Amino acid sequence: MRAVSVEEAVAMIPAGASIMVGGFMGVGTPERLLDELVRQKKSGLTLISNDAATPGKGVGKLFDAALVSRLSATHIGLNPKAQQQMLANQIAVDLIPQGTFVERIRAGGCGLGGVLTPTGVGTLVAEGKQQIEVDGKTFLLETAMRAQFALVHAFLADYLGNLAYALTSRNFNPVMAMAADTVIVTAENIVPVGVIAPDHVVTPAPLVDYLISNG
Amino acid sequence: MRAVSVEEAVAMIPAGASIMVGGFMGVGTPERLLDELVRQKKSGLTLISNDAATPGKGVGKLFDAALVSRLSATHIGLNPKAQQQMLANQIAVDLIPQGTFVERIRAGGCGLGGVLTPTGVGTLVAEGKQQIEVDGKTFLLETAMRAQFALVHAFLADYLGNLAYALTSRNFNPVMAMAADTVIVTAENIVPVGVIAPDHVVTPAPLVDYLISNG
Amino acid sequence: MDPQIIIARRVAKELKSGDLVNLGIGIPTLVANYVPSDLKVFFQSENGLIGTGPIPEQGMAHPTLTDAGGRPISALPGASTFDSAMSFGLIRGGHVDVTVLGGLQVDAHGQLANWMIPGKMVPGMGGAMDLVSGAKRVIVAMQHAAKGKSKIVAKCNLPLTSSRPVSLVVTDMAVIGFPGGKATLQETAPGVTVAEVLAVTEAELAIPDSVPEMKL
Amino acid sequence: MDPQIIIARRVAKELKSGDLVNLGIGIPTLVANYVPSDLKVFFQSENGLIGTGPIPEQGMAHPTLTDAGGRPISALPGASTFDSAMSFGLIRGGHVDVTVLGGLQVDAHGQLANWMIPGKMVPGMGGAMDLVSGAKRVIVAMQHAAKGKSKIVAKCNLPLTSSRPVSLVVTDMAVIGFPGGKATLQETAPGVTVAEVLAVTEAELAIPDSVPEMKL
Repeated sequence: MRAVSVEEAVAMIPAGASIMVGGFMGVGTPERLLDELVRQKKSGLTLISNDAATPGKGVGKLFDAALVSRLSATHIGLNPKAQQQMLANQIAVDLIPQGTFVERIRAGGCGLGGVLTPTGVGTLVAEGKQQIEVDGKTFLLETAMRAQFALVHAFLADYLGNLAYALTSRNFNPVMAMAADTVIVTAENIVPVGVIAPDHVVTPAPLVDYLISNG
Repeated sequence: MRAVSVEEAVAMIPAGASIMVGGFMGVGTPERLLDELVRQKKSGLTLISNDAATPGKGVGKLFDAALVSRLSATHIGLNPKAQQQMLANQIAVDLIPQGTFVERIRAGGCGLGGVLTPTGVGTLVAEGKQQIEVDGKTFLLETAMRAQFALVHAFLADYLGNLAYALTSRNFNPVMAMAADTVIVTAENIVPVGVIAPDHVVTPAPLVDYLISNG
Repeated sequence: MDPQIIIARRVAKELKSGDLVNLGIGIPTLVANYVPSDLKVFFQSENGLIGTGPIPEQGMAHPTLTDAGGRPISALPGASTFDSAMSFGLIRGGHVDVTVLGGLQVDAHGQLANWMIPGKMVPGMGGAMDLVSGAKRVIVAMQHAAKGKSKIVAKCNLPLTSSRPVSLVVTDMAVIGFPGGKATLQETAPGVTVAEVLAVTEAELAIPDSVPEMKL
Repeated sequence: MDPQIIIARRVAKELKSGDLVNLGIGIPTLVANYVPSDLKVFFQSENGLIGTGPIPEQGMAHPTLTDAGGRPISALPGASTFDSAMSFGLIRGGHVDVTVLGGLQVDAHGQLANWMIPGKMVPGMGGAMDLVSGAKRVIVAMQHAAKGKSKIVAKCNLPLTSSRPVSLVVTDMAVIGFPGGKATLQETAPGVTVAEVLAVTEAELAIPDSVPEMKL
């Protein structure tokens, strides 16, 4: 793990990169990284994020600045800008059931090729997907999903990069922290090693590549 | 969740039942439940457990008492009794790679039909299994595994049944606590609600059916 | 009584002590208000919490404690938090005893459409498909008709949420179950007759000999 | 120097600061003793710990802090614990930078057999198959020959651990890599000649123009 400034971190992300961003309706999102993506005008992004948040908040900022070309998400109904950009074909949107979304990312992070889920069988979601029967029950084969970068927000990060999360801001962050080539983290609090007890670490230090240092 | 005595809990388990037992080489195993299984002579068990521990310890006690008919495990090399019973065909043993073992249980607990893993491709483990290609890479389809009962050991249990685990005794316990029809828990410490902070609960209370009360 | 309150109060009767319950947005959210205080129900918010409590008092909201709509909530003693993989492991794995969801259409076989109106409303399914596929019991809480048109249809023409049928539909006019896979009128709302229900129901309904009135 | 110590010291040279490392039982366990103290390496124990430390002092062992063999260990500051699903997510997901494992046979293409001798030793593969399939680099640490018989064979006749070839084999006589999928002698142990290695190696070895001596 290396501590870097937010400018340095975002400079590593090329335009057109694929990024996973933690958070659920803007809660638990690394806002400083999103602000800097906007400032550095990183356009053409492939965004993997649960939702599109709302304008001005979380990943919503990326739609405000029209930086997203492709989006994989579970629900974008609360961001009218993202909806407009989708309906105007400015962004290609892949809508995925939330449980499938997180399992695909987990599979990507855990070296699995995919999972069999009952979710989506007999619906539009099943179109074009392999169906597999196990013990007489039908499942969809949903394949692993990864990104070049994961942007993760934690409550606590220690000097080594161990992470802990607060309340409902955990959501997709720990799963995404396993599923990208490069993991960049912002934390509410950077604390000495040992402040997070071993049993309370959620993301072990070796998973973190860069921690955004305090200003 | 209901608090019961260890005698009552084990009385619910019929001979011939399938049981998952947490623990790794006897660390994090619900010893009191195993002692009582032996005392009540519950024979013909289908045991799903990472290993066979050692004679006199953890699930090793079940082999001492010859109560196991079928075993799914990843490694039994440190229990000579289990090895002898396997070689004498007294127990049918299915040896499973450890990562596959835990994913199959997780799938069973999380409503997935199975997972695709690269582990075991091109080895004896692949025999009789469906192979699936994703993006040119070959995976084994490993199906979900469940049991009638999960016997789980925690460090802390609160009055509602929320559980937390200590150090390396966590291992398979939280995963098994999701993958059985009935989940029975022993805890080192039973504590009031609120002693385990929400962010430190590993197994949420609704997963626990029975907690063994203090004597 | 307000139609939404009829629905919420009737759905609340379906919950039992110890149940893990997931409430969707809209009418389902109201159900929590009508659960008797002696009933120990665990409410899950799929963004990662069991033990959701009421909206916090003024000045007490925390930015990282919200429901799935991003609104501030509180947490009850004994609450637990977890990541989204665990949250949907609970949902898809059958650990959620009851989910209560809104609906656009439910058909004669109990199939539900509630996530999309092609060309008009394409917000994404969020957690709905997993909830309907995985929860032990799925209860749809919705108005019986919208703009005079029955939402209990012969066959859904909107995209399905799941091929798995729901367990129960509770509307402002009726309770409809699906014994043997066939929509069956089980109760009527106070002051509503069986004939009135049939008049605004597109789906064919089986009518038992006795159709009691909802107890609220 | 003891053959096991030659192997452990040479393997230790392969580790870099920041690496997440998983050591198997036997010779691999010794590697931790030869990691320079300024190198910040994270050791994983697959039973659910990153940050394993040395055996605790007399009277300090805790019954719930053990390695994968069930032996008491300690944990270093900054350690973390997790369940087995996470532990093998780390392993299979390529988050373990280096795994060091013992071997029964490695063949000319780098394929490893280390978990079973049919009819004789059937203990189970434990985590070995996942480690060989998933770790970024797989290093086999073993004696070059057992009872005069080469363990570097033309083709494994024992059941394979994985179809994926290993990255490196370190023995008491040599370091063997697999550039282009072909077993290649990369270093010899102190005082051992190329001819001596070839004499006890069943597999055909490519011999580069220069084969340096191991630096220990």
